[in-house]
Parts: sequence; structure tokens; C-alpha cells
Amino acid sequence: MDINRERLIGMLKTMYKIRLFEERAKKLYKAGMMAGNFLGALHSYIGQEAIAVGACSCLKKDDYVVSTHRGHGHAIAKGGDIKRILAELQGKETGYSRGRGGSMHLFDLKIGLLGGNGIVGAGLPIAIGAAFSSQYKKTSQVTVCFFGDGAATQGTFHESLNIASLWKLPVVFICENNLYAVTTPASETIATPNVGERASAYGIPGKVIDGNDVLLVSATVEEAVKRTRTGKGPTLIECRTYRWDPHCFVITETRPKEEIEEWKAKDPIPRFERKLVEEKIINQEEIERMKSEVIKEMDAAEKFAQESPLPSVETFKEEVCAK
Amino acid sequence: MDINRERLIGMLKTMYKIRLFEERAKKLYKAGMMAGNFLGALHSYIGQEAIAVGACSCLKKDDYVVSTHRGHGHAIAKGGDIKRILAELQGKETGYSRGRGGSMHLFDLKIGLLGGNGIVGAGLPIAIGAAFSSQYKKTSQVTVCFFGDGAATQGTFHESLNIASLWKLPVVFICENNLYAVTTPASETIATPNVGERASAYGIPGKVIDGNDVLLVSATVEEAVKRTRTGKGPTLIECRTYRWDPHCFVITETRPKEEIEEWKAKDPIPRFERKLVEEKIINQEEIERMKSEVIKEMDAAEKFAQESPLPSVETFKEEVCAK
Amino acid sequence: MREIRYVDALNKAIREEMIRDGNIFLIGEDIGPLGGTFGVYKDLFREFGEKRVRQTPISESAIIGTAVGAAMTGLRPIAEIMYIDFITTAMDQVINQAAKLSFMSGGNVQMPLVIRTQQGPGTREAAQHSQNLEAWFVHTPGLKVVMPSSPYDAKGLLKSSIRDNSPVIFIEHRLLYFKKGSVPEGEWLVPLGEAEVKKEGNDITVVATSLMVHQALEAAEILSKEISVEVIDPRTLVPLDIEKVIASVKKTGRILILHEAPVRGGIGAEFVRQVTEKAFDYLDSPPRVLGGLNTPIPFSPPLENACVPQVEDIVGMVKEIVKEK
Amino acid sequence: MREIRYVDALNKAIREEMIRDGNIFLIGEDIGPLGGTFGVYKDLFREFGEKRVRQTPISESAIIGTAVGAAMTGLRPIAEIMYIDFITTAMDQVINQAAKLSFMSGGNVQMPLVIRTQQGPGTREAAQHSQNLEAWFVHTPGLKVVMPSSPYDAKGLLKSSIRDNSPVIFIEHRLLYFKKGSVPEGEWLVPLGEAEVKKEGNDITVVATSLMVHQALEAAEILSKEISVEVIDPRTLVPLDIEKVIASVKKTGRILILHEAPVRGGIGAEFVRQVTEKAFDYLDSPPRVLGGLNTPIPFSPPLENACVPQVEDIVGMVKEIVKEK
Ligand SMILES: Cc1ncc(C[n+]2csc(CCOP(=O)(O)OP(=O)(O)O)c2C)c(N)n1
Ligand SMILES: Cc1ncc(C[n+]2csc(CCOP(=O)(O)OP(=O)(O)O)c2C)c(N)n1
Ligand SMILES: [Mg+2]
Ligand SMILES: [Mg+2]
Repeated sequence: MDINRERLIGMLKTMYKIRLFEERAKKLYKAGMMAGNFLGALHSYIGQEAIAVGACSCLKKDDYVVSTHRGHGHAIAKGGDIKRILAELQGKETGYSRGRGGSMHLFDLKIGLLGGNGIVGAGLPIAIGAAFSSQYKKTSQVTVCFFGDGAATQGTFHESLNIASLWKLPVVFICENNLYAVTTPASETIATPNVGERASAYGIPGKVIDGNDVLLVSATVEEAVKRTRTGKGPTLIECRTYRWDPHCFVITETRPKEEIEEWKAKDPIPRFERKLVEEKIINQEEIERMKSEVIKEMDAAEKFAQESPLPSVETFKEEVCAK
Repeated sequence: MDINRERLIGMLKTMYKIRLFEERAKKLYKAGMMAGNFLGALHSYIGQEAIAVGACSCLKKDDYVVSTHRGHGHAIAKGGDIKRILAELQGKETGYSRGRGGSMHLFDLKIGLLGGNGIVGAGLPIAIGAAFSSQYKKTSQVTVCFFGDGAATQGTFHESLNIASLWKLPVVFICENNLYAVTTPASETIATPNVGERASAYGIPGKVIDGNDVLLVSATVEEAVKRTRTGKGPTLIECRTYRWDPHCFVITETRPKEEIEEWKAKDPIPRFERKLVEEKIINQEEIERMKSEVIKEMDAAEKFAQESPLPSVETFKEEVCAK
Repeated sequence: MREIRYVDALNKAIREEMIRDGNIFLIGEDIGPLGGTFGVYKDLFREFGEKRVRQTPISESAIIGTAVGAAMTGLRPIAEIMYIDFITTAMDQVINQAAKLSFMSGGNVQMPLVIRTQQGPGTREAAQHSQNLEAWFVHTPGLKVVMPSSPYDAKGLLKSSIRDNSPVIFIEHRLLYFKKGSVPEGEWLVPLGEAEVKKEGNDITVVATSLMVHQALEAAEILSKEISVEVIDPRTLVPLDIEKVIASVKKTGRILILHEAPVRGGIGAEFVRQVTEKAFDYLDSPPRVLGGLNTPIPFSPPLENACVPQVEDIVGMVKEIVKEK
Repeated sequence: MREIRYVDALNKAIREEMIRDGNIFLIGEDIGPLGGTFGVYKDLFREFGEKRVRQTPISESAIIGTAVGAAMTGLRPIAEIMYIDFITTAMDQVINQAAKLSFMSGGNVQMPLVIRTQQGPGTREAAQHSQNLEAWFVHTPGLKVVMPSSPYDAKGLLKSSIRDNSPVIFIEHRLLYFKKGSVPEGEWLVPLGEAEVKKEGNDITVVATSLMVHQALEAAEILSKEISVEVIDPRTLVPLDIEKVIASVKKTGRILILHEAPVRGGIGAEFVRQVTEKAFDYLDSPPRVLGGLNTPIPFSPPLENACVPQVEDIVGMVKEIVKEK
């Protein structure tokens, strides 16, 4: 492994952070403690952690990330503050979007987080715009654009990849193919076996990789980031993965049980952990310490969110009327 | 040539029909005798005749054609009545769309003509729908969908080709790549050298052919039509061609003179004609007779259109109010 | 009469029509085995198979476009847009194609097409999942606009919409799906363009559609001791039965229009325009609109609630209007 | 003062602003060497190069999306949609993204973005090239809506729009491009949200924007011997200077709103709503709207002309209103 130890350990910790955050969020949601739990706009990232973490481990703080409806993992991996994420999920004034956005709309310009999106496929053209900005201003910032297999069949996919290629924009497209869009299998929605191979239709490199292998994700994204930082244009990377939970918590699970179990056995966290232990980069004790740190952080975030005030209706109305 | 004589002669005649129709339309337009000549929504098909004619020569009367803003050629090739086309261009009640649609919107369900479109790229999903209909009703009808290089970068291209492939719809996509969208060169808008090769991104056959060779067009489309009539799904065919006139008659010509001349030398009509003469399918005398027949038809059409009444404003208002 | 849920009334309407006419098919996202995100298509995939229940990729332009092409060539599509917010990705096909092609072809083609969708705030899903967009479609010549408030209307109006030869946008409300109401057995329709007086009254006319009908009725109930409120549900915004509204205003002299969409440029304004034009001399006080605040819908529950009319707001506004003059 | 054409006034505004602020760039179709379909960008490609004048494929969603992403990250895009009809292919980016993201991010991102487009019938291009869609955008919280009627306003308002930190939809009119008007030299702005009385009068208030201002002034001129017409141009529909309109109605007691878009659900209705709410007691006759017929725009010239208000229609309607009561 040619990544330094600190970064590797950081990656493992971030994977735990995402996993435990999502578990906590689910628990709170099921206990009726989330703002959004009437119809459940809560999309769990569990199972896909290797992608956000692998990809964001290649980015600098001022690089941009364009996220999706399933965006908690991206926000955490890009360095988002879980206190403010959880507060946002509860509709609190201290949340990233002051309770205006909710789970699907986490923004933090300071860490380059350009928001999730409630519209499938809408992030791709926005990512083009962010990448255009960096190219225009001659900064060396890169934009990573996450999207799902479902988004790959929206017209915006086509328009955006075409323009990104034509203008050699500094953007990396990462398709998280978790095999389903809500309940519809990717095999029913994508006419080719892979999304990654569509890259050839835009004259850009395309990869199809195991998205549960965080090291492979990070190595692949690293290469794409290097390429695009030096002006050579975009890459499309399809990461095959699986979400463990249903699409969101009000949608009935329709996927075969065996399939779910099969994929749970491919859990990206123990897989990476085993590797790190084998290579003596971390030991069991350190792992336990790491986990308890993350849990503490989670407790603190829960407390913070819980104690944070809801936005003031009066102030809000004044704001609206001022417009 | 394995096409029968009658069909070959018919093809030549239709090419002349289109050419002379467009010349006549342009003349009338420039004389201020078209309804639409304030801003000139008149898009000439001159130079591209081999495509409409080659493609439609493979179709039956009840097969469908989805056309574009540059649609006179498609309408004529599908068997449209030039009297009613010209009347439509002059906004007359006897026009195909009773003067409601104009040049860009020629419809005749009786010959499967499903209209032009003023929105670039909008025809592709509509073509999918027509093809879906035939598949649903188990007729053996095929839909041919024409569109330009400009339309190939709209999101609808992607959505439609993907679905057509997934559902094995009986549709043939024909991209008339005339190298420009208004004044923008295709090289600035399409990230790959060809549109045709994008077919692989949808798992369907793709061809890139000389669109000024009517026999090649017809042979290529014939194969695609056969394929799709027997349930094997869509084909994408890119026909390289050139329009002789500016985008429409109010847009300044920006293309290099030499380029225009070069392409005029590749005129599809004499090229085909030479071949037919060589192969003794037609002789010069027959050609002259054919041309004068077409001119007569054109004169009759002009007279018909000229003498036709404009739609009644009163009747129209009553129709509107009834809704 | 038996009571069934709004969502089941819709399901029954579709099923009955699909049995009646083999040219009807369904197209949309997650409408197969799941039966649609809200269950409107429950069991239909099992009954009719993938030929007639066509689940698609996430490609809204192609969904509507396919429906347009199919309608032009003799089928009768029912296309679902999961949330009305997502119709923004297909507006060209709705506005420039579905709504216009029959006209632009001089009647050469017909467009018997239903676009089913649902809208509304109230479920903490934020601004991209909570819009009320009926005003856009009311302003689009060539479309019919239907907004049922009860299971009875949902069933009767959907059947009429399916049988109509013009494109219809059929807008349901997420918060109504699980409300019950009585729906008779047998074959009957609710015609498009016929308003219904949901409650009679003499002091003020309240016009409401969809979810707001229920809020209006609740407010009327609360006010019943002091103010006699007439509640009218136009049921279809296009065609609009303005006569029934005018008749009511001539009786009450006052009118309040309710909707969840922002007041600015909403359909309330259109009612005000028609009522002032046609019944100016009968008005005892200015027509008023109570609608949404002029803001994207926020996620946080107290803010979201503040954005759309609540029963107590309606009560307050009715009192205010009746007190005037 | 020198007289220049509307199209040239726009060109000057953009050029001046681009010189002032290096973060401004142009994006759209055929805006390079051609200078845009109507010449608004004449010579700008030569002057600023392809970095700042970015010609695109026909991909409207990506055009607006690119502008949104660029605006969020510090640039100030001016995105062109060639005809407003084509914005239907990019509505998600306009409505759900540009208009909402600043709000949805709790102010974390800003959206200094101008969408320039043009609209209107009258050029025999049929229903997919002739719509007036301002009402949709007025009904969309988060957008500003600007509709200049003169070269002076075009220049001053475009400069204000470019400097604004909210998304602005700037709607020009094809039939105004070649009209001349006086435009002073030097640096000045027309602020957003300030209506202008284009002609004073006492008998009736006529509200009009864009092309309709000219028709209104012509009608006022024809009527001048018998009726004194006040013509007000709001210039920006959002923000709206309703106070100036109300003040005028309080003086005249009568109001007619003109627009080319269909009357049903158009912005005229919104004016009626606000005027009846705020000046009911001053009204001597019902507020009226004269707008487009409720139909897609037909191609044929006599039909097209019949669909939108002509000067003689305005004259007739003003007479009718003033005669009432
Ligand atoms: C334009 C649009 N259409 C439909 C939806 C409803 N929807 C939300 S998420 C989703 C599935 C997305 O699938 P994918 O892109 O694979 O992401 P995943 O949920 O699997 O992470 C759908 C259909 C939407 N939000 N936007
Ligand atoms: C959605 C949309 N965007 C822009 C336009 C304006 N427009 C009309 S034709 C055209 C060029 C089309 O180019 P292409 O598809 O190559 O067809 P061609 O004109 O070359 O036949 C453009 C940009 C339009 N009509 N619709
Ligand atoms: Mg997925
Ligand atoms: Mg072209």
C-alpha cells in the first residue's frame, strides 16, 4: 500500500463514522425523533462507505463535492461536522442549512460541499459548473460528482459528460451503482451491463470497479484526480456496491433476502480493517479505541442536535417578507 | 443494384421533388409570399435529400416518421402532398395543419407522418412512443426518427436510445449530421468524432455513413428496418451530409465559402442520376420528362396554395372559446 | 356506502378502465412490483403484466415523450410523475408537445393522455419535494387540470380523465392518499368541469381544491356558530365551473380562495379576476386569497407549517373578511 | 440624447459589466462568432474570447446547470436561452436549483445568476416559439423577473440584474430588439422593483410590460381626445412596485392590465388580486385584464394576430371600461 499510515487510519475511522452515524440516524428516526420522519426522506448510506471515503481521501479541503439524496456519507467523508449534519436532519437552526434543507440538502462551502439534491440527476450539470469555475479561475480545484445508477439514465448525465469532455473540465464522475433505483433493478434501466463503459461515448476514460474495496476506489479516484488536475479532463468511474437498507424507511423492501445477505457479507469495513491489521497498520486495541471515539462523537452530536433550538418562525417570516 | 427499377426511379424523382420544392419555397419566401417570413422559420433541406429519400424508400405507408424543424424533405419523401405542404407554409386552411402549425409542424397520420418539431431533440422520445405503440399492438410498423447533430447533445437523445434498446423497440434513429447546429460546428458540440459510435453505449448497432449516397442510405436503413421489424431492436445511423443554405433565411452565413462549395460538388442528385444513367435504368430524356413533371406539380401546388383561403378568424375564435 | 381510501379509489378507477379498454397502459417509475411509491398501482403489475404496466428508468422526458408518441398513434397512456416537482425535468414534453400537438397538427392527431402526479408540502421533504404547481398548468392552453379532494371524486374524475381525448394533468395530494371516504359500487363518472358545493352557507364563499377542501370544511365547522361558510370545490381547474362560484358569491357577497401554492401568481388570483369581472357589484368586501408564503418550502416542521394555510389561519381570515364593512 | 436600439443597449450593458467584473461570463448557444441569434452579443466573442463567451451544445439543462454550479462557486454567469419556449427543457435547473439552492442551503451558497431570454408571438414561428411564460416565474419563489420595454430600461435593468446576488430571469421581446430609444452615456442603473409611469393620465390606469407598453402608449395616443390614460410599466414583476400601481388606481378608479400571455392564470390576475385587496374602495369599475386567447399560438398570420391584444383591442377595451357605471 503506497498510502501513508495516517491517511489509511483516517479512512477507516471515517468509514466507521459514516456507519455509526447512519445507525444512529436510523435509530432516532425510528424513535420518531427526526423532523422528516413522516414520509421518511432519510436515505441510508450503509454498505457504500468505501466509495465516499475512498474518493474523498484523494481530495483537498477546497476541492468540490456534489452529492445526492443519499448524501450523509459524502458530507462526512468530505470533512463535514456530524453535529451540524445531525442537527440539520432534525430541522434545527444549528444544522448546516439552518433547518431549511434537511437530509437531502447538506451544504458547506467551506469544505467544498455543494449540496445534495432531491432531483435525481440534477447534480451532474451543477458539478460541471463548479469545475468550470475552477478552470476559469485557474485554481487547481477538482470537483467530484457522485450519482447513482438511477441518475445515469437522466438526460443530464449525457449533457454533462459530453460538455465535461469537450471542455476538459476538472471533474471526476463517480457512479455509485448499488444495483437499484428505489425498487427498480439497474438491469431494467441501463441498456448496457455497465455505466462505466459509456465513457467511450464521450471520449473519456471509464472504469468499472468494486466499490466495496476502499483501497481500489481511492487508487482509481487518485489517478483520475491527478489526470484532471493537470488539465486532461474528466473520468467516469462506476463503483459497484449495494445499500443495506431499503431505499428509505417508508419504502417496502423488495429485494431478495439472499441478495441482501450476500452483499452484507461483502461489508467494506471489516474487509478494509482486516487488511490494515494484516499489514500491521493498526491493531485490535487501536480499532476499539477508534470506535469508542467515534461513538463519543456521535453521543455529543446527538446531544448537540437535541439541545439545539428549532428555527424561529417569526424570524423566518420576517426574512420571507423582506424578499 | 438489388433495388427494383421502379423504386430507383421513384427515389430520383422524389429527390428532385424535394430540391425543387425547396427552391420554390425559398423563392416565394424571398418574394415575401410566405406567412412566416418575418423572422424566417424556413429551414431548407437542400443538400440532404439523399437521407430522407433513401430512408423513406425502405418504409411502408403505415410506418411512422418523426421529423424535425427541417422537415419538408421528410414529409415529401414519406409521400406527403406538396400542395398541402406549400399551403401550410403559407398559413392556409388547406395546409396539412390547417395553418395552425406552419413549416416546422407538418402532420399526416394517414401516411404515418408524426410531425416536425420546433424543439430540438423533442422528437426522439415521441418516436419511442410511436414505436412502443406498434410493439404494443403487435403491428409490424417501424418508426424512423430523424434528428440533427445538434439534437444529439440533448438529454432526450440519451433517454430515448437507452429505452429503445432496453425495450427492443421497432425504431431506427437517423442522425443527419450536416456538421452544424445553426452556426455551431459539430466538432464543438460532440465530444467524439462521430454520433454513430455512441450506439455502443446503448448496446445497439451504430453506423456512420455517407449521407449523400442515396443507395448507401437506403441499403443501411433497409437492414436496420428489417432487423427492427423482426423484433431485434433499434439501430443508430449517422449520415454525414451538408446543408447548402444558411440555417434559415434570417441567420447570417458563417461557414467558409470553400467548405460550402466543396459540399455542393458532392451534390447527391447528379451523383445518383449518373449512376442510374450508367446502369441504364434511366436515360437523359426520361430525366428531363421527370423534371418537367415535377415542375408542373410544383406550379400546381403554388397555384393551389395561392388560391387557398386563409383560415377564418371567426371560426378559430369560436373553436378556442368552445374549449 | 362503503368507505375506501383515496389511494384505493384511484386504484379501482384505473383497474376498471384497464379492463374496459385494452389500449390503456401505465408508464412510470417503480410502478411494477412495488405498485408505485404510494401504492396507487397496487397489484396491477401482477394482474396486467409488464406489457401494460411499464416500469421505466429515471427518464421523465422519455416517460412523457413515450406517452405522447403512444397517444398520437392510438394508445391511451397514463403516465406517472412520482412527485410534481420532478415534472420540471419533462416540461418540454408536457407543455410544448402533449399540450400543443393536437392543435398544431390542425386536429390531425389526438392526444388522449393522462399525466398522474401528486403534490403538496406537509411531509418534511423540503423544497424539491413539496411544490404545488397547478398554476403553471392552468396557464397552459391545451391541458386539462384535475385536483380531486375525496375518494369519490378521485375515482370518478380519474375515470373521466382517462376517457377524455385531451391531455389531462391529474394532480393528487400526498396527504390525502390514506384518507377514507364513501365510494359507491358500480359504474359512474364525475364529469370534468363541474364544481361541487361541499357545504352550503350564506355568509362567505370559500373556494378550495384538494387538501384545502378538508381544511376549509374544518374551519367552517369551527366557525359554524358565528359564520355560515359555503365551501366550493371546483374539482377541475380546467375546465372551470366558474358559474357555480359566481352564483355562490352573488349569494354570500364574499369570497376567500385557498391554496397551498404561493399566493403570488397562484390560481387564487385567477378566481379573483373572474369573480371581480363577473360579480363586482355583488361583492361586499374585496375577494381574498389565502395561500402559501412566498418562499421555497423549508424542511423544518415549524417553518414548513408556517408556509401553508393551517385551519386556524383560515378561521382567522374568514372572520376578518366577514367583519369588513 | 443618442438613440440606440434595444439590442444594442443590451449589448452595451453586458460589455460594460464584463469589463468591470472579470467573474462575469456568458454561456449559451450560438453566442460565439454569430453574436447570438439576435445579435445581443455582437462582437463580444472577439473582444472577450471563448473563456468568457462560452458557446455550448444544444443542452439547455447543462447550460443552466453549469451556470448554477458556477454561480455557487463565485462566478457571475449570464446564461442565454434562445427562446423562452426552450427553457422547458431546463426547468428543473431553473426552478429547483437556481431558484431554491441559496434558500435550501440556509444561505450557505449564493446564486448571482442571470438567465437572459426573449419571448413573444408576432413572428409567425408557431406555438413552440411564441409563448409568454413570465407567469410561471412570478409564481416561483426565489427568482426575480425583469421585463424591459425600452432601450433605456433594457440597459439599466440588465446592469442591475447582473449585479444582483439572486437569480434573475431577464425576459426580452423579439419584436423590441430593433426599436430605438434614447440611452444616455455614462454609468447609471435602473433599480429592480421600481415601476415607471410611462404616461400620466386621470381616467384609467393601464399596466403593461415589454412590448405591450408600446401598444398601450399607442392606444393612449389614439384615445387622448376623449380619455386620459395613465400607462404604468412595472418593469420588474418580481420585485413588484405595486405601490405605484395602487397610487395610480386611487387616482383613476379604473385599471386594465395588458399582456400577451393567455389571460387565464396570467400575471394580469395577480395585479387584479393585489389591486382589489388594496384599493377596493377606490374602484369605480371592475379591474380588467386584456391578454392572449386561451390557445397555443397558431402559425397563420391572421390567426396569430387574433390571439394577442392589438392596439384597436386596447382602445376598445379602455372605452368599454371607462363607459361602465
Ligand atoms: C427526477 C427525479 N425522479 C425521480 C425521483 C424519485 N427518486 C428519488 S431517489 C430515486 C432513485 C435513485 O436511484 P439511484 O440514482 O440509483 O440512487 P440510490 O437511491 O440507489 O442511491 C428516485 C427514483 C427524484 N427524486 N427525482
Ligand atoms: C431545445 C431547443 N434549443 C434550441 C433551439 C434553436 N434551434 C433551432 S434549430 C437549431 C439547430 C439544430 O441543429 P441540428 O439538430 O444539427 O439540425 P439542423 O438545423 O442542422 O438540421 C437550434 C439551436 C430549439 N429549436 N430548441
Ligand atoms: Mg441506485
Ligand atoms: Mg445540424
